[in-house]
Amino acid sequence: MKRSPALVPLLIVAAALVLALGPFVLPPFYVRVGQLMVYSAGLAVAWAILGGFAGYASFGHAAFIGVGAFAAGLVENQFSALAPGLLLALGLAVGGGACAVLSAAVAYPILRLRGTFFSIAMLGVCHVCAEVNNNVDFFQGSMGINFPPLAPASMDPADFFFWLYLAAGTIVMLIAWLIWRSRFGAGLLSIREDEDTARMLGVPTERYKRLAFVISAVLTGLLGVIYAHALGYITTDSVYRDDTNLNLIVFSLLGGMGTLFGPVIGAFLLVFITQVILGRLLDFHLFATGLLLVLLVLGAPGGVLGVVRGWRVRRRAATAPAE
Amino acid sequence: MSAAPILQVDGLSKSFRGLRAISEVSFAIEAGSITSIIGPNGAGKSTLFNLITGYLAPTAGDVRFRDRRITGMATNRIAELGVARAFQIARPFRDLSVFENVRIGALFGKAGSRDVEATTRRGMELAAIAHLADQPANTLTVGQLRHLEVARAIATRADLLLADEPCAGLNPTETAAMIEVLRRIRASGVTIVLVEHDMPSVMEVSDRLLVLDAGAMIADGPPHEVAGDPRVIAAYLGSPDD
Amino acid sequence: MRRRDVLRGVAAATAVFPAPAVRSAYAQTAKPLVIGGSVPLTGAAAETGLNVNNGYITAASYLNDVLGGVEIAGEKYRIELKLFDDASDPARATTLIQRQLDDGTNFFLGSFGSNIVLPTAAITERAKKPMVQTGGGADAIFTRGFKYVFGMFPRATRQFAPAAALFKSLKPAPQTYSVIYTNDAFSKTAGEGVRLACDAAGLKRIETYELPAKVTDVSSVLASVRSKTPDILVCVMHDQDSLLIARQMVATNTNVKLLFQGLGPQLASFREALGKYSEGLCCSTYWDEAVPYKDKFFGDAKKFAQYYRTKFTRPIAYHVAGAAACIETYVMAMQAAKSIKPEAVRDALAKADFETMYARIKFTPDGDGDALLLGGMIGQVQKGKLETIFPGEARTAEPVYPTPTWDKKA
Amino acid sequence: MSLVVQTLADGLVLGGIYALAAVGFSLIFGVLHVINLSHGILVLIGAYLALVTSQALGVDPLLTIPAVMAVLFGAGYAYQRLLIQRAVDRSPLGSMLLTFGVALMLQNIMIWVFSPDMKSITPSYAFASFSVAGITFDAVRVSALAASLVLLLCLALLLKFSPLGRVIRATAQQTLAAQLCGVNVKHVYALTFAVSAAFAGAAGIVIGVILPFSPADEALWTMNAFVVVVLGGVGSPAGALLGGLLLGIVNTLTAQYVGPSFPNVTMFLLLVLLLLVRPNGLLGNAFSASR
Repeated sequence: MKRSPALVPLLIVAAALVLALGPFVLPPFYVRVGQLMVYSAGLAVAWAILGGFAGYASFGHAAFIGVGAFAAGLVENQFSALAPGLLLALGLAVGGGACAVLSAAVAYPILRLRGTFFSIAMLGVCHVCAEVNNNVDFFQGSMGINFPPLAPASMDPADFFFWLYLAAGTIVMLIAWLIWRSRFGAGLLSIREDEDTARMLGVPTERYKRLAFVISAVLTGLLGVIYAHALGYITTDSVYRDDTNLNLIVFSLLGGMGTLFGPVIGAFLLVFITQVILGRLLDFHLFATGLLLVLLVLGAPGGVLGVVRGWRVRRRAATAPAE
Repeated sequence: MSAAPILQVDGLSKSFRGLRAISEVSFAIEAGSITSIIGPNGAGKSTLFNLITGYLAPTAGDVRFRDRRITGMATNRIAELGVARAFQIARPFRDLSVFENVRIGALFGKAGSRDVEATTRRGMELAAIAHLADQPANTLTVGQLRHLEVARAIATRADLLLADEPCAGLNPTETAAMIEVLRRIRASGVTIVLVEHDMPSVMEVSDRLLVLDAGAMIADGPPHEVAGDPRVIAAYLGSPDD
Repeated sequence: MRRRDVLRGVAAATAVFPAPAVRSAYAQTAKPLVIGGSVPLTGAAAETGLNVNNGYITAASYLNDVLGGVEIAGEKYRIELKLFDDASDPARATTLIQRQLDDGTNFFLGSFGSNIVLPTAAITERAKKPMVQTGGGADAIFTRGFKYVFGMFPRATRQFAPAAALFKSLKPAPQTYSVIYTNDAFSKTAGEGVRLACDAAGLKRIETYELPAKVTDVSSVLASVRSKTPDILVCVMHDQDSLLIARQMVATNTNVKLLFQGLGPQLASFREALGKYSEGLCCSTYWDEAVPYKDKFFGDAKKFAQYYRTKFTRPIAYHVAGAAACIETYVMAMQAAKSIKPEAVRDALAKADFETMYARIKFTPDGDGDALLLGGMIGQVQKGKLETIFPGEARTAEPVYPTPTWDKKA
Repeated sequence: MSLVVQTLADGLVLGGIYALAAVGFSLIFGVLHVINLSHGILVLIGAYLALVTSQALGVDPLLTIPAVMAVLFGAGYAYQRLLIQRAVDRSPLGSMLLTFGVALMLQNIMIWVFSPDMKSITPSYAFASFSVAGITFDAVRVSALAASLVLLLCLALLLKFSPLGRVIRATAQQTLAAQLCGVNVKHVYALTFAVSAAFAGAAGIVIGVILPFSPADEALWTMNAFVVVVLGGVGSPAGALLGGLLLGIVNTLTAQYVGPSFPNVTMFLLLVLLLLVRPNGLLGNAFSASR
């Protein structure tokens, strides 16, 4: 896991720069698929800060997409006279802030739950948020809410949002990397492995879990704000989606749970499979997603990175049989 | 060995639903010593450790570490003060390598500045597992896991190590190696409190024995004296032909 | 997986050109005319999505296989549908639509659900390709200044005007009403529309009940209705929720003088499930196969329904006709424009005033359906049949008011 | 006053049905420690099977219960042995996701076979009702409740007195000890799953009689079961009954006094709060704790 420390962020930025060329060479469809890939990867990494690093697999992170998006939309519509750039900044601040407040409030009680109890309680949190958002007229969840257009008139919104997602995704990735190699990250890892032992070794587990939860929620919320702008109009159903809740787990599972790059690989792969390969299938993709999930759990619980690691170990064993 | 005690336990009691697991236990541990707590199964040794490390809150009594009251403090705060514990049933971070396991101890543990890499190396060397650094923890043998447990605890730069039966289930060679490790750790300035069953190793390594029976302390003194104490023989060593 | 978001509201237009269909012998040589779009075949909106999908397919295959293609500006064209499942997911729908745009598709049909229709319409609008849709009624779609997006029914807040007009005309005049709606975008907007229209018509509102989007039990609402009984009870919600309410009303003997259910009684399956108890129930009927409109392709609504049944076993619903009318509207606009250039077709759509077996098609300058022509009619179940009681010109029977109590119907 | 009583009565009727719909989920959770997210699908399979057979044979849907239970018993056994057993020893997350994958596949298959439409079963007594002391009950709901209570009682007796029940309880409490005593744990797991599936199917029939259903409803019934189990405690019919009745009453009370669109909010709030306050349910955990 330990390579030259500066290499990873350089790699991330370089990869982002290469991807940024996408809209110049790819047909618009692939730019939109790219949007979804980068957005999903960002969400997957944000999720993994809590779910992969600390082992608290949330089944309700769509709550933060929704809360971020609606908070931003409600406030932006009050200040629609602002310039688009300022409006986005305002939306991000409000959306991120709302998620920070919500997650901080929820964190203390809910992080006392472990394992699947935590997962399901988060699903409950997501549904409570969705229902409140939908049923309290003030939040306009069932009527839907408009988002002012952001893209400059000269730019195709598809390209614009691709770059916006890419910038956001890169930042999320860099934040995740910083956490991964920090003392905080090591602490989260030890929490995932054995929380009681971690605490005994002096890891401030409660504080770390809460911090990871809030960071994860805020990053998810920020991506949700951008997502809502890309759609232009959202109802509760657009953002509080149970398939998002599921996909966030599948991304990590597919790429490699608890790794830094696994969620990204998983998100890229799954979006590519569902949008490009299965996109032309009519009514088959629920089945395909389900099958993929079953095969993953039974056949490759370590995900793509797990399989790769398995190969390496076996090859090493084959080349050094004398030991 | 006349400095202020590093650990002082005063009138410590713990009841589970009215059942007394520990009653009125008091003792003090000198800095730099190796003390063993012995007693028959169910005497309350592990409960005592759990009380000291903050896993359980006592019903009554006080625990002071370096003259600071740590009773009821969160486990991680106690660890930050410099108390570490090695479990009897090793609880490694299974998916991490030996190095990464020990590094967690070095990253956290006692408050204050440190050189993480050096501390990690030192912990592994003291526990004689430096050669296993890159192995995943889930490939180690039981004996190696015990060493890892101790290395990780030492890497916290603790001043007091509470080791729960480090020699249980080990063969004579492994036991000897473990005793050597404990000696080296003590030599590096760490105070050790052991819970141990293996009498020969206890007699060999300890400066002092504390004997618990049914939650109460029944003997305290140098190994040879205690071993001859009739109450201890009755309670713990059993009948002569055992 | 979320609550079903069945939008109601499809309107249709019908033009009274009883021109007989002309079969062509040149079907093989016809050029392809690609019309794309996504439909929700799985996920929350799947149920209605399938009806929309079938409507599109029925119209296209009739025009191709029975009529041998359509003639536009002297050229023969075969309609080639490219439909994909968007799984009721707006993000997925946008990539699917983009893929079709990249592939050179010039004309689009709508998905189902405003939260999907609007993001996809924004893409086609920017590409200056028309979209004719029957699945998005939210006001937001029609207030953004889109020029290329046309809806087959009035925007949500304008849809209840005809019913209020009916209530006003009843003798003896009803004094009070209560409204129940479910909490999804369309029903809620429609509920708002009911309140606006009925209050304006001088009726006194006793109570407003909001149900969750997915209803499982209405005992408590009905208990309240029994203690504060209105003359008219208006329910705006999906078919299955209407059925649940009707069944529980019968079972608990909750009576009102008139039960108006926005959706439900227009379905044969609904009337069968309720049996004799469906007598006297009123509903909006955007379309059924008895509507008197003429159609230059199918002939009339009945013939459309007959043809539909040769292709599908699924019971016909008004969304099927609305969807089919989208394609007919396209073809007639192209014929009027004498062109298949998107801009020209858009201009012809904006000027549309065609009769189809669905309704008379006419759009407002904002692109939504004309509130009078596409606002729907009102039906009442009389002797097991659904009769049209409003507007006057389409009336097949006089309204019955007050309706008998449940125990009298048994 | 009578409104309160009527609301409570409606809640209890609804609650009995919730209890039956949740008891299988509860049993699997208690014995296998698996959160079966395909539970709702099993419920729906029961409803669809009843629809098909009652129409084909022209019998009352409630009479199809034994046949449907038998089919689902077999299917449940195979499902556990062939799929879930392979994931059960890994992380709890793994087995949960496995069942989720199966739920998605089955939901898709249901859409193919039965279309995404709402279906409803209409028995002959669908519109009858009667009043007791001014409280109106509708006959379908009451007969559904009666069927639920009878089935719950049967399951309770089965667990308490039959040899199978004893083995299941023993395995739940002390898996290792049971294994040492010669219990074939895999077989017992599969039997438990089979029993759960059978009761889920029976619940589906009862639900089908009172409510319209469609393939997309599966998530609803899984969530309902989860809330019931959290309310009442894991693994016992009594817990499921308590949880179900509580949920039913909370639902109707919220609908009446807070607003008809709020039962879902209170239901999920209740779920989260209870997980926090009493992770083992109000009755405590009938079997051993789950990590």
